[in-house]
Amino acid sequence: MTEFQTNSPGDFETVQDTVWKQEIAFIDAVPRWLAMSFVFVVFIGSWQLVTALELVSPIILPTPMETLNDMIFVGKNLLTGGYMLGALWITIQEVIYGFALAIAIGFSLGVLVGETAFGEKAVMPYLVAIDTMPKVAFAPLFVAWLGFGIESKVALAAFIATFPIVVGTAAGLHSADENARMLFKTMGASRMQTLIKMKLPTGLPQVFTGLKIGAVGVMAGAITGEFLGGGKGFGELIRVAASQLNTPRVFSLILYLSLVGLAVFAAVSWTQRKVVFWHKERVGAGDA
Amino acid sequence: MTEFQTNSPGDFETVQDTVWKQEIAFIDAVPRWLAMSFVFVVFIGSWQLVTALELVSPIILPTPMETLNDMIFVGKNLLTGGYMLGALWITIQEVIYGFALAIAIGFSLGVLVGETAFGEKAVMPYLVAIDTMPKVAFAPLFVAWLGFGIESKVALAAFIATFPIVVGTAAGLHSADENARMLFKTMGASRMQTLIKMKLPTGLPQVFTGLKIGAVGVMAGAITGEFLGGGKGFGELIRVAASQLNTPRVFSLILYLSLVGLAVFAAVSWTQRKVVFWHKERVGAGDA
Amino acid sequence: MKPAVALEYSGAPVGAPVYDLAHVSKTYARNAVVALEDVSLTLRKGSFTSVIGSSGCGKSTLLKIMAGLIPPTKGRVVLQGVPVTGPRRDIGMMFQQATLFPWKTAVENIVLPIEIRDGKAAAKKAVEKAHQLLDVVGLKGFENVYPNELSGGMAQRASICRMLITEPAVLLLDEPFSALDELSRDMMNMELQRICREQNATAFLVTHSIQEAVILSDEIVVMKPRPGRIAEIVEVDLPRPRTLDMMTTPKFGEIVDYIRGLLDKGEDM
Amino acid sequence: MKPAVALEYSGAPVGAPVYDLAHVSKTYARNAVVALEDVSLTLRKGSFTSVIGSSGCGKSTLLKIMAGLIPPTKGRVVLQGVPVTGPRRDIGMMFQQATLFPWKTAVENIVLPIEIRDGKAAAKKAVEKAHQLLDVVGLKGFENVYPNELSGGMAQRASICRMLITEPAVLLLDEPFSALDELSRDMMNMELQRICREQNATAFLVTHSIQEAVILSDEIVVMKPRPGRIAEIVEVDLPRPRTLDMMTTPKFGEIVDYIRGLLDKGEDM
Amino acid sequence: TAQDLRDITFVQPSPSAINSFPVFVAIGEGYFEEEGLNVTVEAINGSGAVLQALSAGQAHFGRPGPGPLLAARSRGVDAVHIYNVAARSNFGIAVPQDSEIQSVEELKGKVIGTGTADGAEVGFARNVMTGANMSEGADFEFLTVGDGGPATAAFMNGEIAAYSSSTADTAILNQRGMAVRDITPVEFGRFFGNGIATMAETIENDRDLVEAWSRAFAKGHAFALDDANREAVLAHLAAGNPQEGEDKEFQSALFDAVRSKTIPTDDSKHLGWYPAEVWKEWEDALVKGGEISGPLDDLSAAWTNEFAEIGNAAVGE
Ligand SMILES: Nc1ncnc2c1ncn2[C@@H]1O[C@H](COP(=O)(O)OP(=O)(O)OP(=O)(O)O)[C@@H](O)[C@H]1O
Ligand SMILES: Nc1ncnc2c1ncn2[C@@H]1O[C@H](COP(=O)(O)OP(=O)(O)OP(=O)(O)O)[C@@H](O)[C@H]1O
Ligand SMILES: [Mg+2]
Ligand SMILES: [Mg+2]
Repeated sequence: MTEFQTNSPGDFETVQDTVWKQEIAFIDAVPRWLAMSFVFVVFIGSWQLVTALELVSPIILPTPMETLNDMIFVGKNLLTGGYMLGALWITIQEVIYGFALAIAIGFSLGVLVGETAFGEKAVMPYLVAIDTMPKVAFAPLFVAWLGFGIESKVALAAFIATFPIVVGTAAGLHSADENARMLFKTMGASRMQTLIKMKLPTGLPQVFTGLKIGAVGVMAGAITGEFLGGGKGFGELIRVAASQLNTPRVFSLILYLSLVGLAVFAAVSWTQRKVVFWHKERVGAGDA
Repeated sequence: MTEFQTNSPGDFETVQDTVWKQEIAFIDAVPRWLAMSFVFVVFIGSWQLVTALELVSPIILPTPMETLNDMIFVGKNLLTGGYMLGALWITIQEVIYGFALAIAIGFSLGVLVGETAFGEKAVMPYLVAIDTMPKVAFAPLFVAWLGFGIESKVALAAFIATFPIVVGTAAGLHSADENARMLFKTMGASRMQTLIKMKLPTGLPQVFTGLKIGAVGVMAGAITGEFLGGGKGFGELIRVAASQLNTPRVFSLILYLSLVGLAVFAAVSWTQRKVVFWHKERVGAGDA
Repeated sequence: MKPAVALEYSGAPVGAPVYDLAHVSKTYARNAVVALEDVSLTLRKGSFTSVIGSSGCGKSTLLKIMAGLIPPTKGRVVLQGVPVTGPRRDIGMMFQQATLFPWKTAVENIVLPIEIRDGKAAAKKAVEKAHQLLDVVGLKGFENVYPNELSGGMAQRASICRMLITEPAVLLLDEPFSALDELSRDMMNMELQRICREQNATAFLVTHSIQEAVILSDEIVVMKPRPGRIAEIVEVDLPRPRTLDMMTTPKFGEIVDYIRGLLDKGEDM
Repeated sequence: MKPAVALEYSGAPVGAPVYDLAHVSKTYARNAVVALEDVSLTLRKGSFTSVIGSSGCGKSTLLKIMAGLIPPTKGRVVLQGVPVTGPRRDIGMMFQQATLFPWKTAVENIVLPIEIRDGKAAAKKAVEKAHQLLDVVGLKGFENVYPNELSGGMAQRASICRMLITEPAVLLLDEPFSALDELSRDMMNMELQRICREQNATAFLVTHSIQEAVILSDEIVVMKPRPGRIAEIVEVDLPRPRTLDMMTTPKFGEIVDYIRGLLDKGEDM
Repeated sequence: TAQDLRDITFVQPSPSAINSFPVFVAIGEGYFEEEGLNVTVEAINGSGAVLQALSAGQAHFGRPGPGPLLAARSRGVDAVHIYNVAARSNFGIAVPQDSEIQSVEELKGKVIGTGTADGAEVGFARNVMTGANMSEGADFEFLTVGDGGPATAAFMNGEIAAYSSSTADTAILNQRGMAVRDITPVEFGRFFGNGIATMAETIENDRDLVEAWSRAFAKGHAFALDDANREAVLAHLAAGNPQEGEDKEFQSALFDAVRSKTIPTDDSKHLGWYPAEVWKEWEDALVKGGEISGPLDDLSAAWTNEFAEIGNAAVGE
């Protein structure tokens, strides 16, 4: 039998309130800015250390300082509407269009795969097979058909981002439970209605997992596209800088690029919070 | 008020059984081999058409026949233990180790991100930022630290496959419902116990979504690693063939590679079915 | 099967047969549990039938088979002269677990069947009716609340509203009032009776409350477990409409006791 | 608050106070619903207290506050002389929704609290006891079945076993028997009484069945809704141990009627 | 015996064995072994990566282009070219066979495609165009089209009029039925291309190694230049890259194209010899193109002919 704590009762007659708050573990209580700064400092610190100890050649890894200086340079160019801004804008367009395309295709295929046995049995294996293939093989095809404009990069970006969305959507459609399915059957819902009004909302958390991974993939896809199929985007600037062994520039460019990636990811996360409002994402022990 | 069907009752006195089966829509009833063959035929058919109409240069897209011939050649080499077999084996090793590493790291980070506010607020943004960065920038670092052996490719493969696993795991940890959380609290479960015995099992479907996407990513990562960091794997063969515009070879090699990808993906799917046995993945209208 | 001869009988349901079950059996393939064995049953138009039986004796299974949600292993199920071989629109069903969708408010959940049957516009028009139904079940003021802010009993009551909104001709109810207090339950029983009479609906109710079964039903199907079979079908000859004060009449007590007796025996069977 | 003077009183709980609630209020921030207002209550060691009140009057909320799962907005909760400011191990709680984990069999679900408290080895040893408990609740033969193969009432009974296995000193039960038939319910009531007596446990039971409340309790807390408050605390002076045939005694009927009266009034308050 | 051999890594910027044929011939003929070296070849992605691998100490020798080497030097990486492999430049500007364009002057107002692997061909093309008195932007445009497939696509879509690429790429296009014609004026052959490089540190601390390497390499080079050895050479290349050796005709044609560019323009000089004045020209071109920010402090430290001489001396033996 569970042992009682030994304080004698009655001691608390005078206690007025035992209103309490969910205990929040230290690790969860750290404010965001502090936590981020901490990681930042650790990050930059080790980077500085690696370069200061000359563990690695400066043409492989620049120092944080060099990178910062170059970021200021690049930043100025961007702010004053220099050529880099144009390049960044091209890449941003590729990312946006690519993501939109990936969402449209990935979602449709995800529904096909998640909803029909045909999709699951016959389409999915091909999707997996295609997605494991190195994209270099397709870059020439995209270029041949779509040219060197942003179209071919959009296609490649979408290509890479599609698969996670397919997997997420398909998994989401499987997550509805027995009761909900039965309920929809008794309501005489058509397959389409069951899909749209029940399975999809239920599966949204999984769909968003796919979208988040896709959001990051689309960035990689656009840059890969620019590497393989040329063009005038940010990836091209990176490539040129890399071929010139201008590593501070390479790093400063990719840091700017990662801000774009963060923005896309943040947009997806924000949408998720708005759309899946009933599914409170709760973190840590301090959840009530 | 719902209208009744108009058959007069009593007609069915003689009916013995109305044992029925879940109606399976045509699209779900097609047997796997037929469905796969159908997609295959459509696939190869359009491919054949594109090449037959010379919509694209043979240097960019070989004909299915050329590719098949080359696949036979490559197949022979593989079966007779030729140089390609060695290369394939290297790549398979990279994929296996890379995936294992990605699972270990991705899962740990996923738990950190999904379980602690610190992870979510401070670590995740950095993961997103790093993952959006083009991997080319890191390939030299990996080579510098890990050399030309499979280690550097394993690292890059793991790098690419980690992120989906992080996102999947973190999302999975958020999927436990209020009741289960409260139940664990009343049982006096520690945070660790709640994590391991409740949140993780509950979140497994999402974890597997991440693993599936990662399984495909790890393949791409290993090949990217070989493209950028040398080595003697299958990616190297593809690169040689591509640089020589030997497109039938490129396509036949990547088709073989995609079989490896399929195998990895299938292994993950199989594991999911075994591990998440209570979460029947049901497809189509024919679910009971 | 012993008929309910012990009770004077008057006022059996006289409508045309609506449901006709003959020799229905169900074995769950997964664990080879025989949930139902040779269940035969006829429900007549406008009648109210209750099922009572110990936990696990196959009541929910029976309802699901009648609703065409799961196929029987053997036997015949005919509804309105048409064999049941899948879910049917002319049925309103309420499940044992109240399943409200968390992304919809109470009212949105309630008009969902209308939305599915007749589209969004119709659903919009049905909001007024949903409000009325919520009012009837005592949930006025909770129209726009999301399900996770409702108590257990409130969620159950909202589910009832969802079933009622389409005014189905046949109601299948699986312990619809289990989370309600006696008072609300009595009130809901009377409302249910009123609605069934108004719409001349045929009702089939799973319950664990003998009182509830007796006050509502024309016939009570008493089941015994393992495998689930019908022990007896008891006819309740209390006059219609039933009122709550009938519960204090000796006849009511008699029937209740008779059924309790059947259930007691069922345990050893 | 009118005391239960109408009833002769004899046999109040005499143990030391275990739970002490004073002026507990709870307002849900999200929708500003006042779920509880100024609830004061003392539970004594070994006593059995029931809460009864209409659906949505705050019973589940009260239990969650007592269990330290959600904080009160105002007021004091002291358990065993220690303020409750979070979940406590000395409590066994059963929720209104039976939450069994689908990846564990019935027995595995039941020994889970042991596994969490004392580790895998202890859980393994507790399997024997889990079997006994399953037997007590009539689930012999379903030990290794997964939850989705159980009926509603079976799942509820398995949850009860899970709560009982740690032999907690304080039991908080939220409508634990709502999905059970009367017979099983009566049987479970007697088992619960036996277990509480054996372990000298303090029990706090939410129920909608006045009969159940009366047969089990030393005190019955009658609540009225919106906001949830205590209408009256009725003491039940039936001798211990209670037996099922006490339910037919006039005194039992008197108390039941008295409480029904309180609840009826509660509706208009 | 094999155990006593020293393991040496050589990195090349592209996967083809033919582009680094002297190495494979030297391996195949056992020249390295004679010097006590066991050479492993790694193919990575472009000259930049080659220099990164060298500076990281992951490789002992590499075959970067002169442009990237100067860029690396300008960033404080003391890499040194010790053997001029592509003495006659391994770059060229090509147009489709049936194109009306006959000379670089006619490229005015056109778009010139450039590859992606190296970045060196851009510098080369700029040199050529500057030589024809044209400047980027005003008179012509560069468009990065990547190598192989995309370049072909660019030609076929008419998106580019000419393609600045490596000799090998041009040969490959021809072999694959995309007939192209090199219109680079002969004098630009002086802009030598990729050569063998190592770190100054290696030269200083491990001089014996560099000498041993150079001897074996030069012997391999000389062996391959002798037509009598053709069969053996192709066999060595196929051993180094079996896939490349599968199509004999293709391999042979590619080898010819590459080999022809390795013979010094000034035939009075030995194999691997570097002309100092062209280094200066390269530097100017890079400064003009912005690849490096200004002239190097000591351009002459970027290369040495010393080891090529030692190598050539060994050939005679
Ligand atoms: N998580 C929540 N957020 C907001 N409001 C809530 C929440 N939980 C309960 N409520 C509200 O608090 C009130 C009391 O709910 P509670 O669940 O305590 O009722 P109850 O007495 O247990 O009812 P029942 O008998 O139906 O289970 C209700 O009005 C309900 O709408
Ligand atoms: N999906 C299932 N798979 C396997 N067995 C099942 C399944 N559903 C129910 N059973 C079994 O069938 C029997 C009847 O279950 P059912 O749910 O019909 O009982 P019930 O009468 O509704 O019980 P309760 O009153 O507890 O809800 C039980 O023994 C149960 O274990
Ligand atoms: Mg049931
Ligand atoms: Mg409740």
